[in-house]
Amino acid sequence: MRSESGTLGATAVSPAAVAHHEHRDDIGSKTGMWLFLFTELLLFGGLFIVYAVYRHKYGTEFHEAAHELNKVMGVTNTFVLLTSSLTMVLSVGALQRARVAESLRWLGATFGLACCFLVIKFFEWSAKHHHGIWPGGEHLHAMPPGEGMFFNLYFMMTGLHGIHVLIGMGVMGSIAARIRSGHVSASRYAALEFTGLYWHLVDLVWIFLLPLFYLTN
Amino acid sequence: MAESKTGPAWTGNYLQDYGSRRGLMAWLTTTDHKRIGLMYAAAMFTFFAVAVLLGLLIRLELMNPGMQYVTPRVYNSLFTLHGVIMIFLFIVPGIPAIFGNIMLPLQLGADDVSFPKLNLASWYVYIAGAILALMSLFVGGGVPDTGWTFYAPYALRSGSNVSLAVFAAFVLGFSSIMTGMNFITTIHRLRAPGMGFFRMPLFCWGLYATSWIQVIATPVVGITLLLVIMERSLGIGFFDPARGGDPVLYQHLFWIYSHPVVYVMILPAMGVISEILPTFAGRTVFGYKAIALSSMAIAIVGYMVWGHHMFTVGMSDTARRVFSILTFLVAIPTGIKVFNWMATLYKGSIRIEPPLLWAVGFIFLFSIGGLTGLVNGALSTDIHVHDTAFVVGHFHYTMFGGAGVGLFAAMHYWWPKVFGRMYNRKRAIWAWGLFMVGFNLLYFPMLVMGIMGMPRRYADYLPQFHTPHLIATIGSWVMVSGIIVMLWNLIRAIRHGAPAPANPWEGTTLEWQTTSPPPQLNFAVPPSVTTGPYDHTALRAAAAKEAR
Amino acid sequence: MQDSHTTGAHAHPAPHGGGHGGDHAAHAPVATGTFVLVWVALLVLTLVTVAASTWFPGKVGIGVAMVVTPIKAALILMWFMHLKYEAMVFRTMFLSAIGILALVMGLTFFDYSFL
Amino acid sequence: MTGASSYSAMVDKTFWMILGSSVIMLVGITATMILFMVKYRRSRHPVASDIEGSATLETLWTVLPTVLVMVMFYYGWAGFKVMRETPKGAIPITVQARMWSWSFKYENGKQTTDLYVPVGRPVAVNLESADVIHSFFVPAFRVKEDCMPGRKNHAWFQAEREGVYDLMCAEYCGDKHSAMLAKVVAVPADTFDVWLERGGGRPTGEKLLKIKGCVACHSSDGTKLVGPSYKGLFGKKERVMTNGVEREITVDEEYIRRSLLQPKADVVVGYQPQMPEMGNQLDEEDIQLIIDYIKRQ
Repeated sequence: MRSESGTLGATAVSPAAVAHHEHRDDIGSKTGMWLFLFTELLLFGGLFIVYAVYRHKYGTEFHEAAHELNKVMGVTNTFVLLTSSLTMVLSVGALQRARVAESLRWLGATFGLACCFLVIKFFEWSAKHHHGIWPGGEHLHAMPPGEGMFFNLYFMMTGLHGIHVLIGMGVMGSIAARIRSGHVSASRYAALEFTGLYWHLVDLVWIFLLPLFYLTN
Repeated sequence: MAESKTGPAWTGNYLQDYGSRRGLMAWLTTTDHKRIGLMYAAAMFTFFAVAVLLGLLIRLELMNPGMQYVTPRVYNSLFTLHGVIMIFLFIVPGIPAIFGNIMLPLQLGADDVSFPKLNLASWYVYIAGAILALMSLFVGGGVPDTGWTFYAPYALRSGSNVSLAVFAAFVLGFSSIMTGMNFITTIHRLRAPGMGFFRMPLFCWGLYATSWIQVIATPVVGITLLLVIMERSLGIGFFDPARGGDPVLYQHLFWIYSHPVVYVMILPAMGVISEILPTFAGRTVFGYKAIALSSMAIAIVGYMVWGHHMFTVGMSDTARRVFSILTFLVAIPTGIKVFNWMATLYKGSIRIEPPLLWAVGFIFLFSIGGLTGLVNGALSTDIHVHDTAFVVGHFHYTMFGGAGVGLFAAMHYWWPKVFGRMYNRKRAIWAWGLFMVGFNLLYFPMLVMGIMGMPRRYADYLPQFHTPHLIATIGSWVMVSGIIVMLWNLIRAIRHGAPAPANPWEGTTLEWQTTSPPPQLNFAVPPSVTTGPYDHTALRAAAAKEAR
Repeated sequence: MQDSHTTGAHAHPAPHGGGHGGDHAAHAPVATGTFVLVWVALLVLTLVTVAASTWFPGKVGIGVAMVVTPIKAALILMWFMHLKYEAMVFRTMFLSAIGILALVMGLTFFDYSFL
Repeated sequence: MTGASSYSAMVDKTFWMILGSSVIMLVGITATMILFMVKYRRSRHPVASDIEGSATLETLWTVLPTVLVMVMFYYGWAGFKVMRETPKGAIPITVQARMWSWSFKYENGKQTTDLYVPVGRPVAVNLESADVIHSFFVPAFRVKEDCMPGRKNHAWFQAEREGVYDLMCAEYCGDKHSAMLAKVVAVPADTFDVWLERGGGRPTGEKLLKIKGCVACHSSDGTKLVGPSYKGLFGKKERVMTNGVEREITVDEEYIRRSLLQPKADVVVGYQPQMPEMGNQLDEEDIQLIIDYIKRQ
């Protein structure tokens, strides 16, 4: 609860005056950003509920099906994403300290790691696709219901996650341009900070996907 | 947003154009929360009119047994459309999108919401969703016929255009989320100096609780609807028993959102009632904290009761018991509100004006809705009335008698503020009377025939249900004539009404401290707050001074 | 509510949406070393999970994953996402959102566990 | 509407208890509001008194409703408990629901389209669905439970009085949802035993089509319903869609069998792929009987 009352009540602000006084509310923006992150969490949350229910129903089939996934690729990708989270916070830290070039370098590294993640994901998916395992595919369709469910969940959840990685990369690109042009800087770095928050969320989701799919045997 | 409000020392009100753009363009590009609210109103009442018409057609077909005017397939599409439009396009955005947008910043003493551009974007997303919903009527396999609930596996098998309708609902969800995010941030950040959380008007509390539900619950239905689309296009089988999926899981996911969302519809309406009663009783509200916190309690407990929609689907008996007891818990904070409202009238100095009549009408109709809900909460009785006309009656008593009437009450309360004009009082009271009579004629027979065993979503029925159906159909005509008189009276007032003073009802919240209609930046002098929201002392002193 | 950061001074006029950084939200940058330490912890914890699932497949492996994964999530949330340095209100909001999700998932299992 | 099952009185008691307290509350709330609005209207009571609240009252109207709703919960639960505990020795009947008809299968293989039950003996219904969700609803017995594909739902009841009662589908299931009706015929127990013995054995092809609800969508007189008519069907050339490709086939035994088991394989042009797969409802002998019947049309 707030007890002190502000001083603005005493000073009349005319519309014209407001127009010239640009006002920022960074805590407000951050509140909005976190609320957005909650919606993302709950979006994946729905899929986690589906996963939990079918894991409960088809425990053995899930274990069987998980053998088909490439654990090495899954773990490698985890390392890639965790490292990209590190480079992301370092980029924010560098910009806070007004080291623009360094910040851009770390951001570039994050972007590169995201690419790396997607490339590995691509090989993984195409290997599955090669064996006829993809949503609507012949082989997947012929599997026992529980195993089919596992792979459909795998594609839905990693697919939705992959889309988030792509979006994150797009945002990083535009932020890099805005850092270069000086619109995002040491005195106004919130945009980069929020990109970071989003990116860590993508990482956070993946941290849960790893044991749910790759380490389920 | 500040740029669009330039203009050297502008003194007009927000309804007049300002800046470089004029006319329609000025509206379509505005970030003014009041204009956005009115844009929502225009779009939503268009859809409301369509859905009312569909409802009239449903009632007409059901007036007599046998099929008279439409085929069963068309009938099924009629109730699906009626539900989809009323729920997703009218009553979910409902009060928050119109009066939340217009009144929240005014009541907080702010000059706009936290994210004005996002606010405009959410209107466009709403329109995009609406266009998609309309497209689903004309392209592809025909008008959806699944009911607004899109239950699997019927929704997976139906040859009609389910995917597009589902996608429309998905898109509309984003609009809802954006509005919710905006309101939460606004409430946290933009309250006037001196306005702590517990000095906030109760309408803002209602919106705060609502916004949290929108933000937390909507994504769940978003992903569920996406899965339905994936299921229809790729056959992923999550809800298809033929592929090992579980149709009950769809219902769980659907109601995890769709039960809390009935509180999205009702909480802002309860907020409106909590504004109107103290104003027309001329006294402070009874039990401010109880009303405010019961909104939060309803929002939280509301998350835990979705299973009562599923008492006959074959859930485990344990789950049925758990959800039954939780359902009864949600009745308690609702009761607290009603009792506090009644106590607010006690020893007041009451003026009977149209907004108060609508508020009292709300309490009456919503009480019937809430009390019939107890029958649905108790296990053995719900088994009998589940999926019958009783549920339809109960639902309309809560949602239309509650959320809808709450919206009408808000319109009569804030119309003078929004448009700066008074409507005809006598005509407004007539419209209210017609509506109340018609409403009960329409929906009470549904309760009766539901108990008799009339299932819902029936295009045709057995002869024993004829009398209640006939009464309900006649009631629908009376009720709609009430709505028409009401809307005509209000719309006429925009041009022909007498100019409204800044505070026609002697209200105490901040929106009454600015002019009617308000200027673009809401307040010539930004207000600060030193008392609770319903403190009538200053108004009484002023009146006494005038009397002397 | 415990929204101590909301002060009257912010209440007027409206701020802009989106990303401007600035003095209001600023806190001293966290030392790079801290982040590197968190990162190392995350890698190690991942290896622990993988090792557990490889050498002790079944209950132990899953149990380890169920304990370690939330810890990793907490590390990311508290340090990388700065929740540790933010106002109480952010942590409260986050816990509420996660709490609701957990609650909903738990209630769903009143059906599936007792079928 | 009077109940006719062993537990209907119990359900009704709960119902009247809830309804009674609801009416008392509604009348109380409404009367109080009207009283206040008359008594404290401005002309009679010009100066309002600000009463901020009362901890006593808040507690009172929190605790009392809590007690009241918990009593309601208890009664609802108690009645429900009875409804869920099938008595030993109940007569098992399998209810098969499909778009848009009912059939009932007794232990001895007898199948009917109306549900015959003995008065005074418990009946356990196993609820099955061939396609989408349906709901088994007999208002007079206060019983309702969904026929949920993929779940084995069950319910039980015991008819207390002789009579013919309505059975309806309560879960929306498509075009003819409101026509998915049947009767429950409650007869004296000894009559039921005689009736059950008499009708054992395999139904004819024509009867099968009726029992399995085929006639809801396929006529025998050439009328075009949801699906093609049986009249003159055998040996006819039809254009069908196979995997999205249109081709012409001749209706022979093989085609009829495929239509029953994999109805979506070849869908006759001009019709929707709505037919359920009948494999779990018909055995090979049933299929042969149906083919023979169609040949004769």
